[in-house]
Amino acid sequence: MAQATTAGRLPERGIDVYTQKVGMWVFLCSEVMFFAGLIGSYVVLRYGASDTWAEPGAVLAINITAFNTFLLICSSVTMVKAFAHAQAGNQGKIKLYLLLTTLLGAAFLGVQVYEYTELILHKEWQGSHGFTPSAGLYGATFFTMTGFHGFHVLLGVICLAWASIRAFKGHWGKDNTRGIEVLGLYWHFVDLVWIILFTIVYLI
Amino acid sequence: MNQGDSRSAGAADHDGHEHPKYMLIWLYLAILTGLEVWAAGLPIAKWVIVASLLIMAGWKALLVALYYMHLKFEPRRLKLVALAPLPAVAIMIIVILMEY
Amino acid sequence: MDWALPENFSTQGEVIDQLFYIILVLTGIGFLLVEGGIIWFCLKYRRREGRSAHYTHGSNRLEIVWTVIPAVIIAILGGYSGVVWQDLRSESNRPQGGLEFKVVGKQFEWNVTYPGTDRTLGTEDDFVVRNQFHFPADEMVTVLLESEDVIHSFFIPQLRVKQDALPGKTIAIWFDYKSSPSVRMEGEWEAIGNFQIACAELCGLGHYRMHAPVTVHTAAGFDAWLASQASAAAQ
Amino acid sequence: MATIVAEATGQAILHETHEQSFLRKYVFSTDHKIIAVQFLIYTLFFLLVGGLLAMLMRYQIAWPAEQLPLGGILPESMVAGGYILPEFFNSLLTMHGSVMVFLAIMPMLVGVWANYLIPLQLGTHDMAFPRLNMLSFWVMVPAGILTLCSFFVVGGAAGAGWTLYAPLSARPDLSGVALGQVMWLLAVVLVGLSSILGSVNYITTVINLRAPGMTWMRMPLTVWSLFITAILGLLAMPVLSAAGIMLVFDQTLGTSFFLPDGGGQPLLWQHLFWFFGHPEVYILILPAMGITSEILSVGSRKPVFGYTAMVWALISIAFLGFIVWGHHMFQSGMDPGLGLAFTISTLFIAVPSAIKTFNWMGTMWRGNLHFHTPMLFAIGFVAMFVIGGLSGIFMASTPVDIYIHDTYFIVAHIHYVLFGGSLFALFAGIYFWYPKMFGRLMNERLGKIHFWITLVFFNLVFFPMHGIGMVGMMRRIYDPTEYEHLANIQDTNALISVSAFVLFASGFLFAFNFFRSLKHGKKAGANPWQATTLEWQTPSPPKHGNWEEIPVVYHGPHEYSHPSLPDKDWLAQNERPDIVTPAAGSH
Ligand code: HEA
Ligand code: HEA
Ligand code: CUA
Ligand SMILES: [Cu+2]
Repeated sequence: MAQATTAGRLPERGIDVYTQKVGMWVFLCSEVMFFAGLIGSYVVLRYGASDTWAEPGAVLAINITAFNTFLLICSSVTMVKAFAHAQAGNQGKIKLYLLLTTLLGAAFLGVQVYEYTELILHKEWQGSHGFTPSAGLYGATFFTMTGFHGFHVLLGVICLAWASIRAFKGHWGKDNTRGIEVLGLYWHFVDLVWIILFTIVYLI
Repeated sequence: MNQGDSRSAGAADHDGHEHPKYMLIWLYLAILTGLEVWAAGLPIAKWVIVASLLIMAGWKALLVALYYMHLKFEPRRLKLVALAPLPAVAIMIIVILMEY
Repeated sequence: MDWALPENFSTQGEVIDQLFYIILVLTGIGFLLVEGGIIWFCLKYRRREGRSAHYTHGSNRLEIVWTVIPAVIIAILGGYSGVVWQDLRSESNRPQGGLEFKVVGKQFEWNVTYPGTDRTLGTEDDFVVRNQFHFPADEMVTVLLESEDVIHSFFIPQLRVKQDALPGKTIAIWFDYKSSPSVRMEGEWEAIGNFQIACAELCGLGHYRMHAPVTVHTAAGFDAWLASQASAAAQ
Repeated sequence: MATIVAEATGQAILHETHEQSFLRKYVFSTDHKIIAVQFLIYTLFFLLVGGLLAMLMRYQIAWPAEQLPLGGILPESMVAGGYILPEFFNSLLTMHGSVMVFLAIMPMLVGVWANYLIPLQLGTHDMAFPRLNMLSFWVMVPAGILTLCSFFVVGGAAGAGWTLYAPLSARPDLSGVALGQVMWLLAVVLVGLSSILGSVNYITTVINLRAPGMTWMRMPLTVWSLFITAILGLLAMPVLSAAGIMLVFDQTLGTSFFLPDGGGQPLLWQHLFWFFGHPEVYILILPAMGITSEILSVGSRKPVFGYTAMVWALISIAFLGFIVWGHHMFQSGMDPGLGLAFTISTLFIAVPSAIKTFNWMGTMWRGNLHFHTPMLFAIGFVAMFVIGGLSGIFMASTPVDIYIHDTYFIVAHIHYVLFGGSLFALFAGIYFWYPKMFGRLMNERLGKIHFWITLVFFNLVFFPMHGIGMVGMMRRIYDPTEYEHLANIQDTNALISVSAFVLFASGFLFAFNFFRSLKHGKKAGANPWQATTLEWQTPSPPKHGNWEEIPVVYHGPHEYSHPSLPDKDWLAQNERPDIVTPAAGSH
């Protein structure tokens, strides 16, 4: 343990990843725990009271959400495309893909709002009219989980809109890709969460 | 801000690797989603459906993380950061499930 | 000013107290070692002009010593605690066919369902007494704990019993009261012990006064009490 | 190229300083040092609030039949006819616990010291994300306001204990508290947000912004402990947020996550709360441990004994911290098999804790102990933390916990680790780094008086609680005289309360010293304690940007009394060790 005597080594080099990216990953770790809390509760509550859950498809519309899932997947690919073109410096393509991503995200939210209104206003559920957050554990968990995911999408769309505006001002380019990459990480994470939510909330 | 920040701006993340085939992954994800929807309605034992759905969902999640989030191409220490919460998640869910 | 565990009357209390004192001795040694060491070092190594500190970064041998010794103590203590715990609480050790009571906590009282003269719960002659718990000595009794509203905790200090009562769940605990040869019997029903059930879990503004008297009878006295109450309830 | 960029940003930060308005400089500042001071003032205020609540509570417990002096100034909903109402008492104990944990100790450990020390001790200009850092303070402000206001809404402040067990916490009809509970939860979600934003910053800074030569194993132990703490916060706080939000929905939207009537599960709340809660208590102790290690080393003029072991002990405490939460639920109706597993994992935390304890003693062993105030508090930390830790062993043993769960034995444990532990270390830290923060030393004589009063009266308050816990006095009771088995300990309760008042009063001595020394303290100079870590190698208080030039680190953090050093007994981390001959370093 002769720490005192080892003369200055080479500076240790962090982890060779720029700071904003590290920060985003660290932040995503906490997001993982947040959704794990929600999903864990969902699993336990459902396990403990499975009779209060409807068959998949009986209440929640699978087809619409499958389409919505598809929208989100598409937005993920447009997002990486935007990043790839930023690296290559294709100004036109950056604008195109960022805008597309924003629109796809917004479309996802639109479909979700439509889904919610349909459920709350028109769905028959356990004898009462309307499937709401207070409609038993099924409703409660459904709205909490998808709602918080939707909130994350909303934040993402706002940031994407801002990134798109910047794109039109020519902000991004070959030597300015970090913002897009970091935003992309967040966006893909939101997609990833949806992939899991879609499966356990709608399909199982 | 300083050393830590600036040093790696160049090399590692730009030309360290070929771009993964983003469109191919996209196709993959779309097909898996279709498969999931199809499998959910199959007239087979529920647990088989649940297991296969979970596998497919995990697979999709992995594809997104590895390729779209570039985790596959990141240095090992960043991978560690990304994996850090998973043990905690696993412990939490296993224990609260053990009650029932 | 009387800081001690209250006199214990149950079998499970004996092992609990024993374990308590074992830990007291172990931690007591640790306590003396550390506090003594600190005081000693403070006196011995206080600053003096001209003396300089001994330069060292530590010693791997010592690290191993003070990792392994506590680890061994802890492992033994953990193992023994586990064995005792299994004995006390594992479902497989629950007494079969003994006397059972249902105790339901509710803001802010304890309602006890007695098994009636047939000594089985869930039959016609069960009856409920509000805020009074009677049971016979020298017999393992089982309490099925429930709650109507929030979480309460069933606590009888002298019997070393404590268990939360959860709404929506029935939890079984079992314990006994061991009479000593020199008991004094009191009253018609041969009461030999008087305690209180305390509520040990915050349950609202009346939490502090959610207690109920506990009366332990001789076996015969309890039977007589049960019979009289059952007939009173039947009317 | 790398260094050029670095220097450029550094210069940029340095230059910013000149033309800044007061508002930008002191209120909406992004300078980590200013943010730390903001946190310090905020948390000292809430320490006072939490202490005040405790005093009211102590009065009620000791003299339940007496009228509260000056009780008339409080509204009828709290004190009626001079008597504290039971519902107000429940609010008092709940808010005492919550304010102390969430608004005083946690932000004081993390908000103040992580902010202040990480960039300084690692040798960088500022945090990785200064604006995020500012946000993490300003998010705390509404949390504090919500907490204070909740006392005055209909139904009063939250009253279900700081652990908020459902269903009591979820149903206003059963607890009598409606809005107060929701406000509490929102405040906690905000605290969680603040702590997550903070953690992201601290972790990223430690990972990526260390000065050249500052390898992992050359980081001061304070930074290590704050780094590990940030990881705990990052992974535990979001779970509380998620659970808290579900509880808010139960209260306001009519859901039933934790209500058995609608199929929900009360135990789920406990699992989620304690999954957060246990890592939380280690969030409250690890930085205290780091601070102690550092100050003991400075005060003993010796390197930290077993640095590597200390680091690994921190890591293993943190790791084990995630798998022991069930020890709070032994009597909750949880599966007994789980109880067994949790006993074992809990007890094993004693091992890394033992390593730390004995290494602290090793640090003092054959040292040259300077008993300045920070050192006294650091020694006090070790002495008091051990008592709290050892009482933890009783509770970790499931059978014993049957008896002592929810008694004052637990209250004694809580305060030995939180006050004797965290708060002692915080006092040590404040006395120690005050000169760096404000350029002047706090008064030594007053500091020493403060230490001795605190030590003596702290023990008079909390040691007897073990005793009354053994007698069987339950926690959270408004009137112990209700119970036959507690008849004999009312005099002890009175002793505790009187001592508590003195303890509280000693806080004002500290406050006086603190504020007086801002103006009248002795000028400190850059390095009043002759310490080795980087923060002491820059002027006190450091300028915006901390360094004209980023320091280069040549060796480990705590190099004191090296035999070959010519005329001083310490070697700063950025001093070239040329003078030190190789090999002499090992023992
Ligand atoms: C800073 C905060 C802090 C810290 C560090 C700890 C540390 C520990 N705690 Fe504590 N705990 C709390 C804060 C803390 N706790 C709080 C706030 C509560 C109450 C919550 C509530 O209900 O409101 C609580 C409650 C609590 C309970 C639940 C009790 C109950 O409600 O029934 C338990 C049970 O196991 C427990 C155990 C432990 C253990 C084993 C440790 C260990 O980490 C201690 C390890 C340290 C040592 C053991 C001392 C040093 C070692 C030696 C000198 C070596 C020699 C020793 C041996 C060989 C044994 N704690
Ligand atoms: C870090 C945490 C912390 C601290 C420091 C304290 C400090 C004190 N606590 Fe508390 N306590 C808890 C955390 C803490 N407590 C928790 C978590 C609970 C459980 C709650 C629950 O059950 O839900 C609890 C519960 C609790 C109870 C049990 C209540 C019950 O179950 O009925 C009691 C009873 O006596 C008590 C008493 C005290 C006393 C007398 C102090 C005294 O030490 C207070 C002394 C006063 C000060 C330390 C303030 C001095 C400072 C100043 C004057 C500031 C100076 C100001 C400036 C510079 C601006 N506390
Ligand atoms: Cu019932 Cu406390
Ligand atoms: Cu704990």
